[in-house]
Amino acid sequence: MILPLLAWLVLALLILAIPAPFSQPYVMPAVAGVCGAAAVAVLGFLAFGAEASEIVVPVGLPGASMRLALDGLSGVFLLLLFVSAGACAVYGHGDRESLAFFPLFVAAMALALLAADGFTLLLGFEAMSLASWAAILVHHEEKASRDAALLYVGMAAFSAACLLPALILLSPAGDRIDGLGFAAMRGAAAPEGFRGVLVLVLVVLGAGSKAGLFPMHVWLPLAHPAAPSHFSALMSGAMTKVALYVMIRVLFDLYAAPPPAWWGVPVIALGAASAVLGGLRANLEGDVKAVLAASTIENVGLIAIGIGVALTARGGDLPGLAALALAGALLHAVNHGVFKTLLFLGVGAASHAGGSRAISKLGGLIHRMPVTTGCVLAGGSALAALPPSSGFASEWLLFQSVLAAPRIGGLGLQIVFAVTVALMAVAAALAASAMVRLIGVAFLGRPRTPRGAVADETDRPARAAMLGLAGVSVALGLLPGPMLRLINPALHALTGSDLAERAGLLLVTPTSVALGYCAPAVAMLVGLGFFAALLVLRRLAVRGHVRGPAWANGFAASPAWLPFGDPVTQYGGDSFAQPIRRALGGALMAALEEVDMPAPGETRAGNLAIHLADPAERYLFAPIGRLRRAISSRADAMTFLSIRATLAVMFVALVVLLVVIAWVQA
Amino acid sequence: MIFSGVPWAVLVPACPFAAAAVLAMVPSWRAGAWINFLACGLCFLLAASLPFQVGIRSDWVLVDRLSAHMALLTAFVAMTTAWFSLTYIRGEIARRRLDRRKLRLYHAMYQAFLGGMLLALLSNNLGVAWVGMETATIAAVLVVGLARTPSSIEASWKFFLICGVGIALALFGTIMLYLAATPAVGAGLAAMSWTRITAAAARCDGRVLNLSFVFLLLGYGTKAGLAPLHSWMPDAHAEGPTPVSAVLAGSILNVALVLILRLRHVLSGNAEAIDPGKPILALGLLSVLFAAFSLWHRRDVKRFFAFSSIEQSGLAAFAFGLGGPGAIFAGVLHMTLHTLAKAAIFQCVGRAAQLRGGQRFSDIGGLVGTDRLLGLTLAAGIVAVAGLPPFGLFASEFLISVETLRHSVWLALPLGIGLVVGGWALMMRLQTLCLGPPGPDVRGGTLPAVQLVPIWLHLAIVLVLGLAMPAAVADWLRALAAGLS
Amino acid sequence: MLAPQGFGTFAYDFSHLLGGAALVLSFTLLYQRRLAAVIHIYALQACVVGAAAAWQGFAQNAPHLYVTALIAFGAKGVLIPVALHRIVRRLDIRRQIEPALGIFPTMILGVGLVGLAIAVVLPSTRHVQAQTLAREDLALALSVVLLGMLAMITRRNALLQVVGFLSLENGLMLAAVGIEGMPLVVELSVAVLVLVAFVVFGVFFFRIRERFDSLDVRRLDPISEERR
Amino acid sequence: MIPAFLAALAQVLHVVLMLAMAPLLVGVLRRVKARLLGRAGASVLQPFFEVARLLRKQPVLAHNASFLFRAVPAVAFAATLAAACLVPSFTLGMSLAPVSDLLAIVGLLTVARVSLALGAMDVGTAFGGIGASREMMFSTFAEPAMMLVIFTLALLAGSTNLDFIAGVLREGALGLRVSLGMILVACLAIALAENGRLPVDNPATHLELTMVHEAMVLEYSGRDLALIELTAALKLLLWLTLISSIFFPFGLAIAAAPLQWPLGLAVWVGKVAALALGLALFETAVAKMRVFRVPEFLGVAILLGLLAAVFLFVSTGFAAVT
Repeated sequence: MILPLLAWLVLALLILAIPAPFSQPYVMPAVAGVCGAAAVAVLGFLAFGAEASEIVVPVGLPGASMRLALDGLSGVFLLLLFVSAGACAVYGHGDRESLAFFPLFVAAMALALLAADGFTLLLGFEAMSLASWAAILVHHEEKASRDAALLYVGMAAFSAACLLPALILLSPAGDRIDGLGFAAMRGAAAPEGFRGVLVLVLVVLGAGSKAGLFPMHVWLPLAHPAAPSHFSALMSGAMTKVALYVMIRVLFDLYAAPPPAWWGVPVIALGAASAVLGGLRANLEGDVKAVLAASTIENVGLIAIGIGVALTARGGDLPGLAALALAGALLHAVNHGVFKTLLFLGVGAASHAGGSRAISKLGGLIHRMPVTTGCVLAGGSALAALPPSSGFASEWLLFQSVLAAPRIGGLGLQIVFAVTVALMAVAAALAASAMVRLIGVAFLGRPRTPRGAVADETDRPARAAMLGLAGVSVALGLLPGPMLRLINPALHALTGSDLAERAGLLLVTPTSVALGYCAPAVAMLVGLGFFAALLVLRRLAVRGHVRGPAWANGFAASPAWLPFGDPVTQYGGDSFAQPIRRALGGALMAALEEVDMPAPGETRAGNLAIHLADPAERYLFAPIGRLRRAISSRADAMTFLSIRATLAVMFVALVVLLVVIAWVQA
Repeated sequence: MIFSGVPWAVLVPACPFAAAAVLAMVPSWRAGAWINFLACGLCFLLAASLPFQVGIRSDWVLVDRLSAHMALLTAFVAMTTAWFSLTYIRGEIARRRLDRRKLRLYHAMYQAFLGGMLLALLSNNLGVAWVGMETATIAAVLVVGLARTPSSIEASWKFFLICGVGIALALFGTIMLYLAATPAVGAGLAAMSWTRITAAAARCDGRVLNLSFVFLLLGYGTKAGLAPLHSWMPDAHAEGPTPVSAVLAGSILNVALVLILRLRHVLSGNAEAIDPGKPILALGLLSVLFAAFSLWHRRDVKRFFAFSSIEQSGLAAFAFGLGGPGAIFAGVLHMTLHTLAKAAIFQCVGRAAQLRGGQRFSDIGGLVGTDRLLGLTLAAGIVAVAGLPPFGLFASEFLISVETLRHSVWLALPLGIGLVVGGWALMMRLQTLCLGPPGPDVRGGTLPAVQLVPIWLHLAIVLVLGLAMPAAVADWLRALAAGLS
Repeated sequence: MLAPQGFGTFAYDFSHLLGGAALVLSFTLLYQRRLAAVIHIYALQACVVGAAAAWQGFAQNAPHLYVTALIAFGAKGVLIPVALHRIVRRLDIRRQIEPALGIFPTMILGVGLVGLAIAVVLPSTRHVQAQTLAREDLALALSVVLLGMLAMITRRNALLQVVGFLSLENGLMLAAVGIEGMPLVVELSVAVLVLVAFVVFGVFFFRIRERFDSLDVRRLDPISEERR
Repeated sequence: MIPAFLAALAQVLHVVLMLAMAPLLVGVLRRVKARLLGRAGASVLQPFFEVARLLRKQPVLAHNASFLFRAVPAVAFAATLAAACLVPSFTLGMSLAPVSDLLAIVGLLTVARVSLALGAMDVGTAFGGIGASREMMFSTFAEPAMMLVIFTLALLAGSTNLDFIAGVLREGALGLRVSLGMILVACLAIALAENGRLPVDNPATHLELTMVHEAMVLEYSGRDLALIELTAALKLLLWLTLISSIFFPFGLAIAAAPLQWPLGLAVWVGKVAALALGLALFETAVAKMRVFRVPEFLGVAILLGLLAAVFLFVSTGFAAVT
């Protein structure tokens, strides 16, 4: 009943894309409405048992029909999608440039999530990539946008080229054109040995490159900043999750047999690498949206770790642990989806108002944009996994699953888990640092430009969207239990176990023993402490305060011609990053500081240039690019031949074929 | 009457030939252009009746699903291109690249080209099919060299010599095929008939079949632009007038592929003969890879799309090499959709090149900035050819991939590399062509939207056939594929 | 009439002889360094093919082959060589041929190709009992075709390429007439003649003087020299 | 009913004692250090006087200090206090024991740290930035070490609940283990870094280029500073209590048995005093290290944590421990 409704709503989105190019003002509100309705429907579906269902739609692959299905897993991701998309639509109500692509983007993602056959899945997946590619190109006059879009679309093609074979390997052979139905895959014997491993590799590469898993993550910090904010929000918040959904769907559902336990290890390894590298890059990027994109890499890495642990546990026949790990992954996916959307919207608003995306050109926005800053703080606390935010709840679950994972056994695996724990902690700390840097430099302190000093708070709908998302994020943080209840049907279907008795309204426990994490209690403690402190201060301490120039260890107050103080004396993005860059950047990002210090007496300005290189770019993409160029040149040399040489090629081909024939027949 | 017993289908190739004769005599280029278009329209209407005549298989005429399908497609593309040509030549006249005398030759040869292709498609006789290919080649050569610039002469001479050798080899292969068939169906015309040979394939001389296969594959493979026999294609496409590039890009490749497909069907029916799939598949794969990597370094738009045609043609050949109803279904679908999409692209490129006065990427870059509609249409066309949704080539490439993996995991790797590298290059050039700021000294100008209507028609068909193919068409294609495997 | 089948019959031997003559002429073509002589040899080869067609017409009792013979004699033996001579004069083409591959290696290659042709054709046609005649004739025809191609690629001269193509086409005709009862031979030979005529016409039409060896990307696509 | 009441009573007592003892601990520490250096030193009650003095002063806010700046001391204090509530001091089984999750405690401490760092950034001075950025860098290395400690403890006890872990360890069922020794050393290193003690940071310095924690709170004054000082003291006590209840769990009372409380209290005070003495001795003996040596220092802690886990795996074959 809900599935046909969703199908109609997706169709409605597609139809909304038709008037969109003509800049109709009603499109975005309508999209928001559709998303809202769909979110409510999915919420109802999940709350009332999540009975899986499937329908057939009479379009699709030539000679076959499209199949759509809705179950617990797709429900979770659909819920996230529609909540984020609804908020983004409200936020982007004034958008005229990329209007047509927004409903298409949402519809494509919904299609990918609703797909019950390989063709529909890939159709949605690729359409989603294409729509977001178009959104990146909204500012196609800028070369950076075009370059990012090109890398982006290439990675999208790569990911489709990996996912398709994986799905084909899973589907049973048959002569009929059937679009690789999922039901048939579940019924078929899972490919074993080499072909099974191939499925794993292809899915990790295919879904990973779309999700931003190391080493296929290089496009995120380039592509996300280039798109309009509500697009980047959706790309980071929802689109990467669609890719993770595909990974989960294939590895846990379509691959029918429990895989060998070691399958999880590469996923965990890539996840850990992404988490650390993403966290590090989030500390080094100079573009506020790139910071968030890098942090998406980090969070995707964490989710991938959860998926990997669940996979290992599934192979080790520990359904309870698998459910715990997958619950952590799914909850973090949802939480990250919400708070990252929120952060992108907030940061987008800030960079729009402040006139720059460069972190070191913003600053002091908290005074002019208190609501935005407040929302960013709410999102940022989740990003930094501060209790009792939503980010902490899900990372807590992920940590619990990894802490319990050594039960699976095997010294090698156990050491992997130990290292993973350490790396997750590094990632979490890096995320906190990145959050402090982002908020501290871009929103706090003094304005660095005149534009920043007169920045205006965003308009009312945008604020409403951000406040709504912040509310959702806070609610998810305070009540992770109910959200886990919504995730339960998916867990049950995928692992055979669930968190039913472990996810209470208030308390979430990793095992059935009643010891665990109680977000409301933590929140209450902090709240009590906070108000107690205020109360005590009010009673015992002297009231009021005095304003004066900043102390700064006795530095002089800023001169009159620099009403905001000399902005250069503030810590900027690069300066804040310096300790971490020195400690970790050299090894992981080939960070290089180039100091140009004028000799004493010289009047020119000194300069400090920082060079960074992502290892994936240096060791993977650059060599592949060189290889491609070399092959292209060779192919050119083979093509632009003289007539005589061309004839010689024909002649050789003829002779070779004749020799082969003669040889075969002899 | 003298024509009683001769099927109507004969009129389909006869119409363009008659038109060619008339056009050779009409001095006015304006009238010629209209006659050209009307003749193509008539030809298309005649071809539209072909699906209802399926089953004719005399010694001379063969109307089965494959030939009817391809003939209809060819006639359709020829018709829309003729419509495009109506306004295109006006621009060329204005730019003094063509004059009245040349246009007379151009129109006549356009029809002769079309007639040759239709002849090759609808003939049941190997020899006549060969003559059709030869006619089409000669006509195309004459048109490609029309501009008389040194580069166009070089291109057409290269085209001619290479394809001349190609069709000479094909003739040798035809003779061999006849020789192979005689033990099974006896001497005489019967041994030159596709249907008879196919029916009696099992009793043919397998070893001679092998020999004929080698020659026909290389001969027609040259026309299909399969690597390493493809080097004439980029030059011919780049130098010829755009309408011819548009038709050349799709149709002549298709005709050659259809002949190879029929040959494959014959050989696969014979136990003694080698497996015809492997060589076809190898050439197809080589073409895909070759073209995919070659796409990256191109500076000339039409040459670029010629390479893309090589890639797509190679992909279709690859599918035919795989064999089986699914793969042939996918291959024919791919061929069909690619023809439509590529013709649309060439029409766009032709318009853009006329607007901008050059056909290099540096001339056309940033099309959306000056002519939004044309730029977006071209972008849609490139997206279609790159095999991205929502266009139909996504579906056909999907099906080909499915068949490939069912066939062999290892084949999928090079194919995947080729498709990704090629698609990436296409998207890169999409961004150069359509997006970004237009160059500083670029001529502006926009096109009346009505001129884009046939292009939209093409793209709409590509869209509908890929995502919502009517059941009747799907059944038709499925029966077509089943009949060939 | 004479029975066309079997070894040792006159019909077989004579057609074999003619085929052999064509092959020898092909080798001469490879060997020859002077343009005028090359054209003469081509004319001679065309006449041999014409004779073969006529003989087959007689032996197979297929009068239509006489037409083919006539085409071979008239068009290829006389008209085309004359036209080629005129082109040489008119376009002032250098008379000396510049081989891309030495004569000796070319000959070795040629011998290898003949060996390949025989290796491919003879076992191939073992089963075609009814057409023993075709067997060796076909090997000879294939050799002529391959040698024609070899001639095209071992010479730098554009006109020599054309003559190589023409010789290749002689091989085709040799094959076509050698097969008993092949229909449409006349029609096909006419069609081939058209092709050939266009090639020759093209040389004249396009004023292709010396060579097109420089036909590569550097001349067609000047910008691509400054590739990134 | 009565056990719940006792648990609540213990909890309240615990909080009050933590708050009361925190400044005292700082006073004692300073006094001991002064004595070790041959100075007389101030009274052990000096921190109380300082807090009282600061509470009487109005804070001076920079012109561009935002609401965030003003909220930070209270937030940091509240988070630290919340964490302190969860650490068992003299007794196990307090009211909040079921939620006294180690990860939550670490998280709450992170809240305090992050809020201080944000407060440091708010005024937009170079000192705030230098302190905040260094503090965040330290935590990048301290957190993995801490997480490995928790990992090892969770492996041993089967839970991350601090109360539960302390209970298991108190029973002594696990015996003395090499792993425990290793994580104790790691834990001490982390505690030094977290509390800004020598050799990582010098709580007494006001030399700009070397300070970390003090740089962060440079802009605070008056009652805000009082709260921050109190927070720092509370945090130190929290860490010492944490270490004592995990690694030296003997003498811990049970909340339901109030007769054990006095002994528990005495033992707790003793343990904390011993640890404070050790800290004072250590701090007197070492010099502050360069900022970029700190990652190496904490890297050793990480390695120790990792080694502890591996030792545990090897020594137990592990599967049985769960």
